[in-house]
Parts: sequence; structure tokens; C-alpha cells
Amino acid sequence: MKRVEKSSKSALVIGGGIAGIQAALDLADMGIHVDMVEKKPCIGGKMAQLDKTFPTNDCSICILAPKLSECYRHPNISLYSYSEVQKVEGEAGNFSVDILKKARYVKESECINCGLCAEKCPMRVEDEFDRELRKRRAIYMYYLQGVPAIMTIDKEKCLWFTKNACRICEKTCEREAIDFEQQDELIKLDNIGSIIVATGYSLIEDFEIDALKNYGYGKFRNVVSALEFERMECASGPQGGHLKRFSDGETPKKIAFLQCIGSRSDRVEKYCSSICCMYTTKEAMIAYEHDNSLESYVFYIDMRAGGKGFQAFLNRGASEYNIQYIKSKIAEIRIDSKENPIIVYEDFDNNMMKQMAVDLVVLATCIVPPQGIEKLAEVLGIELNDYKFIKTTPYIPVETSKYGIFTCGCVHEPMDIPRSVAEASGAAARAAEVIRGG
Amino acid sequence: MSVINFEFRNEVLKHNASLSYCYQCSTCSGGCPVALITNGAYNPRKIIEEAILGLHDKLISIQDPNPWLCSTCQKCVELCPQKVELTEIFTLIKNRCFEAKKCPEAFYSQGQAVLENGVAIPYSNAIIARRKKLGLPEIKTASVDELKVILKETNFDKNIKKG
Amino acid sequence: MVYDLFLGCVIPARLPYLEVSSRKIFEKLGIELHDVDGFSCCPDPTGIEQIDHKTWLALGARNLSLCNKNGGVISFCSGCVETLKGVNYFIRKNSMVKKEVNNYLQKIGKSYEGQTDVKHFAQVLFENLEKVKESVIKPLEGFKVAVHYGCHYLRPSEIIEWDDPFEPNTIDELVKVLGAESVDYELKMECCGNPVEKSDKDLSLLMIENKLKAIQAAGANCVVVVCPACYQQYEFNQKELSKKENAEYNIPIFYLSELIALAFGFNPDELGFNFHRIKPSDLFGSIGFTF
Amino acid sequence: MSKNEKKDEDVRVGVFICHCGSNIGGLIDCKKLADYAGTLLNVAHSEDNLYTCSETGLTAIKAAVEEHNLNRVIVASCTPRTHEPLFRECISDAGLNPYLFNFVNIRDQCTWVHMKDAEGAYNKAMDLVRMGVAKAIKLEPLDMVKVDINPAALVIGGGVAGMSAALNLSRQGFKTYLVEKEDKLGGRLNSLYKLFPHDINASEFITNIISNLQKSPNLEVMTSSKVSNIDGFVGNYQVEVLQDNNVRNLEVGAIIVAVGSTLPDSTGLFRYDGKKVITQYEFEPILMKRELAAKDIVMIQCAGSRNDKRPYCASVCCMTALKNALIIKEQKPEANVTILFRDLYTPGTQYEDYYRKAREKGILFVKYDVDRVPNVEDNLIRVFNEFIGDEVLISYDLLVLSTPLVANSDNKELAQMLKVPTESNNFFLEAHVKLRPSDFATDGVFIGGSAKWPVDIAESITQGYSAAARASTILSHDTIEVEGATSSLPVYNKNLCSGCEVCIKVCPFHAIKKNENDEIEIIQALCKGCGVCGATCTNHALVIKHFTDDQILSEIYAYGGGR
Repeated sequence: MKRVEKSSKSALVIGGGIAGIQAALDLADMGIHVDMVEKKPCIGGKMAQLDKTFPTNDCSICILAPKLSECYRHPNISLYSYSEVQKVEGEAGNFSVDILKKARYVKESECINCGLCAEKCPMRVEDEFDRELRKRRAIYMYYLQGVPAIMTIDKEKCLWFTKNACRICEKTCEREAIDFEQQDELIKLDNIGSIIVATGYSLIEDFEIDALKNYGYGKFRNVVSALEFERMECASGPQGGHLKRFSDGETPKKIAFLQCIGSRSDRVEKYCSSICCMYTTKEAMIAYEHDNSLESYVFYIDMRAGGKGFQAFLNRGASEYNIQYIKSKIAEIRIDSKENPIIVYEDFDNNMMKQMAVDLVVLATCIVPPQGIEKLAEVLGIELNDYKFIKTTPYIPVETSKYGIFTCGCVHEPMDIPRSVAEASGAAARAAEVIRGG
Repeated sequence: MSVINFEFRNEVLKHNASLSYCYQCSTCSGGCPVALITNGAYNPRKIIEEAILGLHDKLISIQDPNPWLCSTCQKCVELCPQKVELTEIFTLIKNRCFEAKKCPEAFYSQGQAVLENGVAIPYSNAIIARRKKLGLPEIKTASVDELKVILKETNFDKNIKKG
Repeated sequence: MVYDLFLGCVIPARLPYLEVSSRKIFEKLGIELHDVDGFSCCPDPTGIEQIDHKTWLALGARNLSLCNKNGGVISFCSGCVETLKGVNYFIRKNSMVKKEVNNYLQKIGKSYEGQTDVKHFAQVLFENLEKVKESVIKPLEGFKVAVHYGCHYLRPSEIIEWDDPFEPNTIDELVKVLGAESVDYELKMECCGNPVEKSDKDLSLLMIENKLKAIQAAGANCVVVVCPACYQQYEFNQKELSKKENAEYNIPIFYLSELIALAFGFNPDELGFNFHRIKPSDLFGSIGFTF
Repeated sequence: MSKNEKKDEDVRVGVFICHCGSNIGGLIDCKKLADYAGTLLNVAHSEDNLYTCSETGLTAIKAAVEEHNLNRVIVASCTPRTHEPLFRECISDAGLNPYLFNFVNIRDQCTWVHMKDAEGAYNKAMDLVRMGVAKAIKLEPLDMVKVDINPAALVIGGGVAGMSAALNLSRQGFKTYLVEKEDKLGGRLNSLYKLFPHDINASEFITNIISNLQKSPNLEVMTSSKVSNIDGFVGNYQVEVLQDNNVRNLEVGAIIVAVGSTLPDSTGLFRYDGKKVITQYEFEPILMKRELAAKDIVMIQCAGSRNDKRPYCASVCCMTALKNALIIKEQKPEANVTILFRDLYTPGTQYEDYYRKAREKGILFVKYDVDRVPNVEDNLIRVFNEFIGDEVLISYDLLVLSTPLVANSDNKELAQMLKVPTESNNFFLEAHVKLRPSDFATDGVFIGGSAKWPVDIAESITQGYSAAARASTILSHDTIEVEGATSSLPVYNKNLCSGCEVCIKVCPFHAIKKNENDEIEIIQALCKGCGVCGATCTNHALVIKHFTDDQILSEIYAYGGGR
């Protein structure tokens, strides 16, 4: 029988979220070398920001962390974090790629992430990973369990780079890992057989806050987005896992979850974000576990629970977690003198109008294509669809418009983690096919 | 109990296609000031659903919900995530009610005033005097005969005459 | 810039004193308004349009066909503005509508192609905000104004194409340059309820009462409006409500033009404040606004 | 510790207590627990970490092994299910045999289950750690079992998922067998007219894939064939296939299950009669042959699903209904089409667009409630419409039921052959719903398509590829290593074996047999180390490596002797 020759060609995986990680691991386990590029200082993507995951309610970082380490330590994977793809040339079977590895100003070989430098850093900077719900320092670990576990200096905010002062981190670091002289590095990769694009998604609030103004997002302190709420619930989040509202630090007893905020709308995005019905139920469940006296109200248009065990999950939410599902889209939000959001909605049981004051409103905001997708598409020479997601071949969602370049996960359509993971493996299979000359 | 009437449904759709996009999310009713005050007795969403189902009797004869309670504040139009042109559809329905001679008295009186004077509020002598006193110019309004030509063409002159 | 002036029905034939202040401030700002003969009712978007869309389009188009000034046409009434803008909207959007309308106009030897631009007088004032500011000689100190935009000044935004349909600021800005304070209040963006009066008087009263309550709660000492329908709703119903609900509603209602005229230094007597049902004189006294 | 135990100088245990964020640290004092561990016999080092599994935590372990030259490592944290492999790998990186690691579960089996009793949880955690240390002292190095891999694959099911998997594997260069029980490939697609959302012909679509399959040199398609028996283990499966009464024996390294799903019996459902009241799948050929006579067509969604009997959404029915409704409008613009639905399932970009298109084309959508299902009469359907709070009547001359996809009745049979589980609706159950969607817990067996859960064409294809990728991670290697903690019959115990064969009977993995010398032999690659044989062996002849009597007893003593 014919054995598979070990291939000298590598695969390039762009994006280090769960989809990119799965694709990289599968290829690596097939004995194919993988170059993995992640824009952020650490891999992990959106999944690392989640508290738990539906429908199993596994702790998200707990089930992700082993994969992060595996990715980092796998002999067949070269990880380029804090890096971006700049140029792609060639065809399927033989691409050559330029990667810009941004300077961290920290020696990867020396830093052991002891955190002393960050403790001493005088700068306070909005923490992107925590959705700006807390401050980090100008030298920082992207997130607690981040991989690689290496500090990064935020050039835009660091006193040395902005005001030619400080360098306290340098003085505190016993291992002399700080290197202000470090330069961005251009890395050229050749003999890339196939490319997988898995750069994930952004959220509508990252771009057009205006789309959310009827809900007072950004104006009312007790109106938060779903991803912010994940961080609020998370043990390693800004509230240390103790759910409090920002106006007065009180524990919310009554939360309204508003669905389709920006999604399924002719005014913002026409499409359905696919995952909100489920993660909202999960968030409400977790909040209930924080405090069993919690009442949750989910305002929806259609409950969409087609995935495995999803319907049962919703049923559990209703029967065991005090979640009320109300078919009604909320038009606008006012607040009362105590900053409690006030919601007016129609009760379909009797077509009467109800008015309800809640402690907190969580907006299931719309998934949108990731920042920089247009530039990346241009670099790769692949097409985008009307919504600026990656355009895929009909019925073969892992195929882009260019042979040899595959995709998986939310970068081509909003989807949940299981589907992203399956697609990642699917994309890996196709990439292997190309690399092995099939 | 009412029977779905595709004929009337299609008639409304023909007049305003935006109706078809409604998926009954109730953003309109949730934002409607009259719905709130009447606790749902007036309900823009319900009127739209009845139009979708082509329920001619409910809309024109029974008028439940009463379309004349719409304050034309246009909030629903601004808020609708599917850009359904609700008030235009309501206008069509109310126009039908008018042709069926089923609309509130006040509309007849205003209509008759326009038919007879060209303006909704005729200039009383007192007002004319007051305008002089305030140093305001004299107003020359439209020739009623000229307007009547148009109002005849649109059948307004007939429809405005009750029963 | 010269504008044709569309007066409509309510102001000239029922509230002429509002016309006075309006004409005076435009004169003061050096913006010429041209009176046109032969206008009919706009017609009322909350009346005629609701019972006969065709007629509404035809008469509206006829009115617009009479305009020819380079600035287009302006009106002191939000209802008229919505009708005239609305007629333009339908005629410009849909050639079938344009054809149908012109078939009617043809019968009276007229035609209209949708060429006339329409503006609300408050829009023109905002566009001349600096001029307004310069002309203020008597800042309105002590005026705590509850601004009521009214629906048709803003919505449908696709037709009106002016200011934000839910978070407007033009009139607040105008009020501020007059030296008055604009007081925010709950229900600020809600409807005054006037159009509902035709079919349900009590409902209409309830709507204005809620507004008045909110305005009182916010500590405003007067209301400013830019539409005669809103004006009547506020001005004519307070006494009745006070009787009915044995509450005390006695808050003076100003037309935007009246506030501006005061700030421009015109005397209350020449502005016809005596015709107001709720006399502003008490307010002037209480905040020491003298002439 | 009980006093009579004496310290073994060469055993140096390191204990790492994980906070797991607040999962553990939120309830008990991990610092204190670490200090306690430090007091235990043979413990040379102990510390607590916020997340021991994070890169930072792992670095800490390696550093400690070096600094305190540890030769046993204990992590007390979440669960071995997800994390044991990680820590084993970590200590082998540090130069220790991976089996010198011992996992103490103080989250799933302690802080989570005793959420309401912090003190009790802490005491239990102390016991667990003490027991863990006692066992660790007795741990012995073990070797992983090396298994040769046969680089060939079997794909069971010739539907779109199976075809995609087979096509990909063969193109990767692996000998691939595609077994289909029907006489032709295509599966469910053979019963469809057009495919949503691009409205292309199903038949053309299949023909296309099949022609690609024929081009592939490494692929052997076996139609009218049924898998009748499966033996062996990862890398070395022996499969018996019945091809019209001839037995074929295949040898493969990996197996992909892509048997798809089936249609439910619709008798008694909304007056179903197969004529005036039919299912979407019976409707397809009518549309294909352009034989639509009806003018008033009504469709009912969730017909036989999302109820107590089948508490799930079959996910493809809404789109199927939309597609067929649009075809009706195309073939018969004057037709009145009404879709009675509960929640319309059109997730993502293209499907929501499709729903919008359907509304645009004048298809009428009427919502109904599960508590008030439509009442079907001769020519009339009564349905309560909560949107107007009143009953509406719809006349119909054709009623089409959107019935769900259901699990194949013979799934259980196949599941037993493969030693894989099924879930409550009888679909196959993957290893982990979230992160291992294409794997089974059994090594070398994978899953894709509607056999796992109802999915549309695009997702079936993706899952087919996905399963292929997972299979390829095994097939791409000459050998792989599998679990070394297995059952064994050590030479020194041979004489204890009475040859009663109870172990052979009880082994759920068929890992024990008697060899030609009539001696008990354990196939290491098959053995999962579950311990059933050891527990039943009356003479204690069988030893379960990593769970020896000595190790277990020392834990028990440590528990009893602790206070």
C-alpha cells in the first residue's frame, strides 16, 4: 500500500482563534509543517474572552488552554504572534508570504511573564481584551492565560516611546528581557502549499455605535454588550467574577437580554448572527448561578436553536434557570432616576403593552466581518461577499474564490464554535489535499 | 375568527411592497405612544398583520384596531428594522375606510371646508379685521372653482358627501 | 436669498399673531419672504391625506407649482412643510405618481415637475444661526425652555431630511443662542397628541397631559413649539385639563419666532402676546424680564 | 499520614494546586491547601497557581521539577478528562516519565459539587490531595503502547458527507473504501429536486461529485453493501462487508461514520394521507415533474418535531419549506402559499436573505404556538394567530408537512460494532460537542453529516472533510502511541490465573483473548485500562497498570489514616 510521503511544503494559517488553532493542529498532526500568524500578542481569539460555552457550559478558557499550549509547543507549528501577513505571491502549491512581526520590545527568550514590570509601569491604558472595562499597563500580558506567555510593550502608550521618559520596566526586569531597541521584523516564508484564513469576526459596536443609540449603548452605564457581559461574568474578568452593574456596583436581580441588536435589520445588517439566541441563554444561566434570585428576560424575534442539544438547552434555561423568553423586539430604552433601564414591550399573550424596569440590559450585538478584512482579501487576492465576509463556493463553505486558499469560522459567516471547529478540520483536510498534490 | 383573504392582501402589497418584509417583531407597537396609552387597544403591528393576512373586514368594516387613532408621529416608520412604511399602509387603509364612508366626523368637516373654501379654516371677518390691526397683509387664497376641477377628478367631491 | 412664503391655514386664519413675530424676525435678519397669491390648504397631512391620498398629492403639487423663488418655499407650519416635502418625495421617487398628478394639474392648465425645494422656517433660522446670535440684544435670561420639536418637523426622516429623527438639536441650539436654557425632560420626543383629537378627544388630552406633567417635573417655565397644531394642543387644552384633573396647568407656550423676537428686542405688545390664552406676562414678572 | 509509614528518600513529590480562576479558588483557600500539601510525607515542593494549565503554570511546573529535582508531580485541579494529557506532556518535557504524574480532581468532584459547603469542600480537598500524594509515591514509569498504522480508510455511507470524506482521503493519497447500502451513491440528495439556497439541481450536483470520485485512483466504491462486522483497534481495523451476499474483508486504519439520517413515519400527523396531505420529501418529485395541480398550498413547520416526542429542531426544514415555496411561486405565480411556523430557522447570511426573498415573493408566513397546533379539516385549516389574538382560517387543496430528519433505526447496531455511543434521540454522540465535533471517544473512528445531527448539504460536506482531516491525523503516521495504563498479566502472576475466562467475557473492548497456548493475552492497543477485568479476576492475577492494588490501597490508607 502507498504511504504518504512527508511533504516539504508548509501550510499558512492566518488567525489564531479556535478555528485557526484547530486547523493548525490538524495539519501539524498530519505531519505537515504549519506557519501560524496571529495579529494580537497572544492566540486564543474570541473564545478566550468567553466565560463559558454552550450547550455544555464548559469553562471556555479551561477547554481552550490545552489547545493553546499544544499549538505553542507542537514541533510542526511555527507561531508568529503579534504579526500580520503583508504580501502573498504565487499559486496553490507554492505561495510565498511576507509576514511583519511587530516588535514587542520584550525578548521572547528571556521573559517569563512574572508580571513585575507591569506592576511597576505607571501608565494606565484601556484593556482591549476586557472590552475596555478595566485598565491595563503600557507593558502588559494580552490576557492572563495568553500564549505565548510573553509581555508586550504598547508603543502608542509607553512613556519611553511617547515622552522619552520612564524605562521603569527595564529597571525592574531581573532577566533583562526588556529591549527598547527591538525592531519590527520582516519574515519571508516560501514553499507554502496552501493557506487557511481564519481571522474571525468583529462586533458592530467596534464600528458603528450609532446603530445602537436607540438602546442607549455607550450612554447608559447599565446597558452593556453581550461580550462585555461575558467579561463581567468571567472569573478572570474586570469584576473578578462577581457580577455588578457599573452605575452603583449593585448585583443585578433583573436582567433583560435584547436579541437581534443590529442583526436581521434593514438599517444595520440584514443577516442573522446565528449564535446570539444560544449564548444569551448561556449568559443568563451563568448569571443565575452567580445569584439564584436572578430573573432573566430574553426579548427575541425567532428563537434559533437548530444545533445539537440546543433546543433542550433552551428548555432547561426556562425550566431551571428562571429565564423568561418573550417574543418582542424592544424599540428603545429609557432610564429612570436610578439609572435603571426601562423597557416597553408588547405582550403577545394579550397584545397589551407592558413597561418594565430592569437592573441591567445586555445587548446581543451583531457579528460583523473582522477589522482589516478588505485589506487582507486584497493581499490574498480573494473575493468578499455583499456583507464583506469572505465569499465561499456554493455548498463548500471552506473554499474561497482562489484555489489553494481555504477559510473556516466566522470570517465567512457567523457561526458557533462546534461548526467553526468542524470547518477548521474541513479546511485542513482540503489544504492537505493541495499540499499532498491530490 | 376570520378567513385569510389573499385578494386584499395582494392589493395592499401591490400598493406598498414594503408590507411583505414585516416579520412581526413588534418594534412598532413597542415604540408607539398611542399603543402605550391605550394599552394595546391601538396597535400598529396588529393592523399590519391584518393587512398581511388581508383581513378586509377587520380593517375596513370593523376597524379593530381603530386606524384613526394613529397620531402619525412616524416613530414606527423610523424604528422598523425592516423599513416597512407603516403610515403609508395605514393611509391606504384609511383611504379605503373613507371610500366606504367609515371615518370620523372631523375629517368630513375639514374636507368639506377645503371643498367649499379651498382652505381648512375660512377667513372670518373678525380675523380679517384682526390681521389688519396686526399689520398683516391680505391673503388671496386659491380660486375654489379651479380646485373643484381637481377635486372632481379625484372623486373627492363625491366621497366627501356622507351616505 | 428670497423664499416664497407658504402660510397654510391655521396660522393666518386662527393665530395671526404668530405670523407677526415670524415676519418680523425674518425682516430683521434680512431674509426676504415673498407672499404668493392663490395657495390652497397644503393640504393637512393629518387630515386630507388620511382620507384621500390622491387629492392630497394633487392639491399639494398645485401649491408647489405656484412657487418660483430661488430659495424655494418656506412655511411657519410643520404640517404644511411635511405635506409639501412629502408631495415632492412621492413625485420625485415615482414617475407614475408624477404622471398621475400632472394629469390632474393639466386640467387647470398647471404642471409640476418636483423642482421646488421646501424648508421649515426653523431650518432657515438654524442655517442662519450666527446671524440670529448677532441680532440678539436682549438675552432671555431666566427662560427655562422645554423644547417641543413635534413629530412632523423631524419625521419621516426619509421625507423631511432635516435634523436627527430621535436626537435632534437644531431648536435647542436656537434657544441657547437666545440666552435661554433648554430644559431636558422625559417624553421630550413624544407626540403632543393633536392629530388624535379628530378621532378621540380624551386620548388626545391624555397625551398632552403626560407631556405637560413631564415638562413641569423637569422645572421648565415655558414651552417652545414650531408648529401651530402643537401650539394649539398645548395652549388651548391647559385650562380644560386643569378643570378636569383639578391640577394646575399654567405654563406659557411660545412660538419659536416669538422667543426670537423677544431676544431681538421687540416689544410684547407689538407681538400680540395679549392673544395668548396663557399670558406670558406672569412669567416675565417672575423672572424679572422687563422691557 | 499514619506514623508507621517511613519517608522514602528517593521519592520527591511536587504538588500544584490550581485556582482555576474562581472555579476552585472562589470556594476554598488554595494557598492554604498548598501549604498543607507541603507538610505531607515525601512532598518536596508545593505551590498554588491561578491557572496551572496556562503557559505560565506549565513553565512553573518545569522550573520546579528542575529546581527541586522532583520525580513525581501532582496537579490538583479541574478534571483529567480534558487536562491529564497536557500535564503528562508537560512533565515529560521536564524529563520525567509521563506516568509519574497524578491528577487530583478538586473541581468537578469537589468545589463544583460542594458549592454550598466551603468548609466541607476544603476538608475533602485536603483528603484528596493527601490520597493523591500517597498514590504518587507508588507510581511507576510506564511506556506508551506503539501501534502500526494501516494507511487505509473505510467510509460508511455514500451520501454527500461520506462522498466528501472519501474523496478527500483518497486525494490525500490514502486507500479508501466507500461503502453504501443502497445501489447508488448520493443518499438523501437522490430524493431532492433542488438545493437551497442556490437552487441548483440535486441530481447535477451528485453527478458532479461522483465523477470526481471516479477520477480518484485510491478510491473503491462499494454500493449495495453493508458493514456486518468490525474488529480490531485504531490503525488496525478488520471490517467485514456484505456486498450482495458476498463477504469482503477490508483492513483499514480508520473508520468514518457518515450513514446520514432518515425520515419519520408521518401516519396520524395532521391528517397525513400521502395525497392531499404529504411531506416535503413527497412534494419534491411533484415539483421536479412540474405536476403541481394545487393552487392553495399550506405548509406546516415543526410537524413532528420540537415536541415532547422529538424535543429538537431538525434545522433544515425551514429552508426546505422556503425553497419549495419559492419553486411553487416560480412554477405557478398565481398560487397562494402559506407557511405555518413556530420560529423560523434561517441563521447566518445567505439563509436570512433567502427568508427575505421568500417574503418578497409573496409567501405568507403565519406563526402558530406549540400549545395551539393548527387544526386541519377537509379543505380548511384553523390556526390561532397570536399576532391578532384570533383564529384564522386558511383554505387549502394541498398541505405539505415539514417533518424532521430522524436518526436511522440501525444506528444502535452500528454503534455497538464500533463501540461508540448514541444520544437520547439515537443520533451518534461525538467525543465532545464543543471541541471534538468529528471525533468519537474511540480512537480511529470519526463522524460526519446527519448521522450525528441533522445538517444541510453545505455543513454535511464540511463535516465530511472534517472527519477526513481527523482520520488523516492518524493515517499520516506509520505508528502512533496509545494509552500505556492498561491491564496486564505479569509473568509473576501467570500461575495465579485459573483460566476461568471471566475477564474475556467482561472486557467491554474485546481486548482479552486466549492465545494458541491457551494463555490469557491482552491486546494492549485495545485495552483502555478500565479495570473491569482486574476487579473481576478472583485470583488477583490481572494487574491494572497505573491503578495497581498497591496504589489504590495506599490511597485508602491515606484517607483513613489522615485524621
